[in-house]
Amino acid sequence: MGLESFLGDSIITTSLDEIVKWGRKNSLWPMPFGTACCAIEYMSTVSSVFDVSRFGAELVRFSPRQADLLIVAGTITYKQAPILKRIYAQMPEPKWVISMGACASSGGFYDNYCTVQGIDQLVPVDAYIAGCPPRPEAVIDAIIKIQEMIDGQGTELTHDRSKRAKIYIGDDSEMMKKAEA
Amino acid sequence: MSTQAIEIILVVSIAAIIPAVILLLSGFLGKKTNDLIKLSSYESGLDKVIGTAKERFSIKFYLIAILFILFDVETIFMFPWAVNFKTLGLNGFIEMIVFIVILLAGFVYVIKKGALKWD
Amino acid sequence: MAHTPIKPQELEKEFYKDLHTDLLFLNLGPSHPASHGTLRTFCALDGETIKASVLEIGYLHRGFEKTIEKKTYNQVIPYTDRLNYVSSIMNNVGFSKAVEKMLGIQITDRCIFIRVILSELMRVADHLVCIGANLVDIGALTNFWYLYNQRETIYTILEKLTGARLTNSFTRIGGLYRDLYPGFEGDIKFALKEIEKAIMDVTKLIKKNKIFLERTQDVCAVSKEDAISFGFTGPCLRASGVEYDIRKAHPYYYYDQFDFDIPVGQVGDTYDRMFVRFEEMYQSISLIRQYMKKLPGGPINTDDKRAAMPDKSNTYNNIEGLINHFKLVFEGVEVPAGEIYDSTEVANGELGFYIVSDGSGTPYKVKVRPPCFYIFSAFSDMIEGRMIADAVATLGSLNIIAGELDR
Amino acid sequence: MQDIKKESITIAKIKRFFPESILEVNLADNDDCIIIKKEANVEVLSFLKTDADLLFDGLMDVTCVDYLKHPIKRKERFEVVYQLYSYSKRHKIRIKCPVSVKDTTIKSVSHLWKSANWGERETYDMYGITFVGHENLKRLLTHHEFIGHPLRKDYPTKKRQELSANDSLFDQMDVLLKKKGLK
Repeated sequence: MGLESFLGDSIITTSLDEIVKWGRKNSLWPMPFGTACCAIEYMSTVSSVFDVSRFGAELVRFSPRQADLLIVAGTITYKQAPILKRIYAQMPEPKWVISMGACASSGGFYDNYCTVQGIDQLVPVDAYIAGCPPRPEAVIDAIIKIQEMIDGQGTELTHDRSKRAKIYIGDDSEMMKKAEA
Repeated sequence: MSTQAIEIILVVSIAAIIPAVILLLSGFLGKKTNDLIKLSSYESGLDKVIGTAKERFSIKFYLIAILFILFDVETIFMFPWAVNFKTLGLNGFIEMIVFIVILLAGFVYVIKKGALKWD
Repeated sequence: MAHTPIKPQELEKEFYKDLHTDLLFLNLGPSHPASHGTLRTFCALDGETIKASVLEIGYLHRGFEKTIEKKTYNQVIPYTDRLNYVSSIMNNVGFSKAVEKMLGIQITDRCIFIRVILSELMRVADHLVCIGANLVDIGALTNFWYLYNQRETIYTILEKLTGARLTNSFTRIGGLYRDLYPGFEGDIKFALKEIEKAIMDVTKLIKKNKIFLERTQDVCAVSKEDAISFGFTGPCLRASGVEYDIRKAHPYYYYDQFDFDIPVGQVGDTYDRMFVRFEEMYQSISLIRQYMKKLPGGPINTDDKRAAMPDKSNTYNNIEGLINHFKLVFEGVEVPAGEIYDSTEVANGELGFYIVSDGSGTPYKVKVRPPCFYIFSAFSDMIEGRMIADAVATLGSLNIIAGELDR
Repeated sequence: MQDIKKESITIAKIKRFFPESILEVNLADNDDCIIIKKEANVEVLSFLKTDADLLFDGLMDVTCVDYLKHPIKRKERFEVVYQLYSYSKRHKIRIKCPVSVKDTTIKSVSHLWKSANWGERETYDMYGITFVGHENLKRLLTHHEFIGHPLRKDYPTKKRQELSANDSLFDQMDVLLKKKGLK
């Protein structure tokens, strides 16, 4: 460790991965895909009593272009499914998905003709939160889990993630043909 | 090269380098997935976008923009005057008042002409 | 042909005449901050003015009616929580009141008083979120924190009482889930004081704020006739000047014995809709205090065999209590075949339940008459010819809750 | 009993003006209901709306009931239900029109009340009752590629149907723009 001793103690050296992980972990910009009761509970998480800004996830972005954490809060019906898929596809890498509440995770107690039984049929999900609606502490716990995931994975992991996402979005070959036509 | 010139060059170069580094760095580190859906325009989650951004819209937007630039530049000219207000003394003050009155006349003309009337 | 000189004013008309502009089609779509998640307004814009708009709902249609066809009446109550999930106890009270009227059950006074206290508390909570979110849409973010924090004080009370913050299925057919906890009066007094302070702060902030007045006065006004023809009820109808409140028109649960008045607006614009809600919060707070003063003692569940569970001593000691308990749990409350339409005044308006029963323990059909379904159907007429910013401000003031809209 | 006497004005008036189209009347405490023939629904409802004593200016709800599995057998399978309320007279009435499964059509009343527009669209979406004369009878709650009518008793609860792409709504917008002369 010749370099650090030479530089004295006011300068620390670290690897690029660590800095990138530290940056991504502490500034997760959430996009709240709020449809139902969980969205109201998400509003409690964001507001000043439970204050998610202690974990850096407070700047709520409503456009997928500027978000890197998609929080699906509420029931996703079959009419909403293409929209959720498109919003997930339009988010830049690296991106994570939290499925908040029983309805998003498994369809909840709406087991009928129009409710998607769990959004993992549509988009790859990183963290599930149980509860109907889950308490704000549970939402913050999920965000912490995502932060631990970021710590665990290397930055190069995002490559295979995008391949995994392609299975869900479906190959866009027919889209390409339509575009050229 | 007087020390002042060096300082100015230093400030300008740092001000240029830092944003460039930040913007380009994220380009290298992040993994890009450029499939067709990703690059399609964001229309609140819907796929069919009707028309392009180059539709013809009313001229009053252009009028408001030009008027804003005009009076914005006027305020920019006031800054150097305000900085050395004391040294310029009274005649500096009178010249600036004349400058302002001329532009005020222009502003009254614009209001009378109704360029700011919106609907 | 004598060339008639064009006067300067006409010159402009000549100039603008052939300068046509194209329509820009924009989706204030389902995933949009101003559309509260699941409403879609497809508008044709000329510059910023909305020339025509088409609405699409159904993004949160979760099949409420189809799912509860196989649930017993008491199992339906958690589903009614998720209709208007911002004030869920009011839906429970509405549904159980309709079923009790069908069964002809008389519930105890204490149960009525607790139901009214909690309904009025939920009306205040609903208005807090509606006004807070509406002010966020207009841009006044600080008010959202002031108002939303008071909703947290209400959450703490509900948590202690019902165990859940938001979806507290508190009523049962013929009674309540449990009685009030001992320190309830103190908590309610403290909460009401806090809420009044917060409302005072927010009204002081916005009452004389030029931007707020400019953004909300005479914006998307709804005339009396239109409001009635579209089936408006609740604060949006009263803002248009029609004085109709079910608590006064058809009093239920002793509303006629307590004095409260109904705020009525004149113009029916966004400003009226918001201040009718502010005024209603004061009325509800005074109502809660009056009801708390006269809260009677006694049991909270009716002793009618058809709906209320026998108390534990009966269940274990004699066979009738056991059978009664067993039948109530298994087959549920048996409602004789017939139908009813019964409505209560919830935060958004008249929440009606049209229940058809077939004699078994499960309802044959429950049609919910959601107040914000008919209010939103008027939205495209309201925003025509106005700017997008007005449309966003108005959408907030209508308080459209998707769970109740799409059921 | 003052309450019953006031209600009977509505029923007495209908009995006097439309005796032949009334099938059944059942009175309940502040919840009266009249079953009329479906052919007469527009006349009776417009009479209820315009008559000076009745003034039912609010159509609160439009729905339909499917009596396929109901223990009490009925002549027709469906029954369209109109829940009316008068803001000025403060009384309410429910009008029901039986509709047979062979010919599930009924005349639309969306020209009388604006709230009927969405009420009828939802009833069409859920039960398949076509309202003749409705200017925009499209599905309202389910997505536009949905086949069948979910709230019918013979539709299985868990039969799910995917949606490939959202409705562009351009057909509705076209009609609207032509009506406004902007197209």
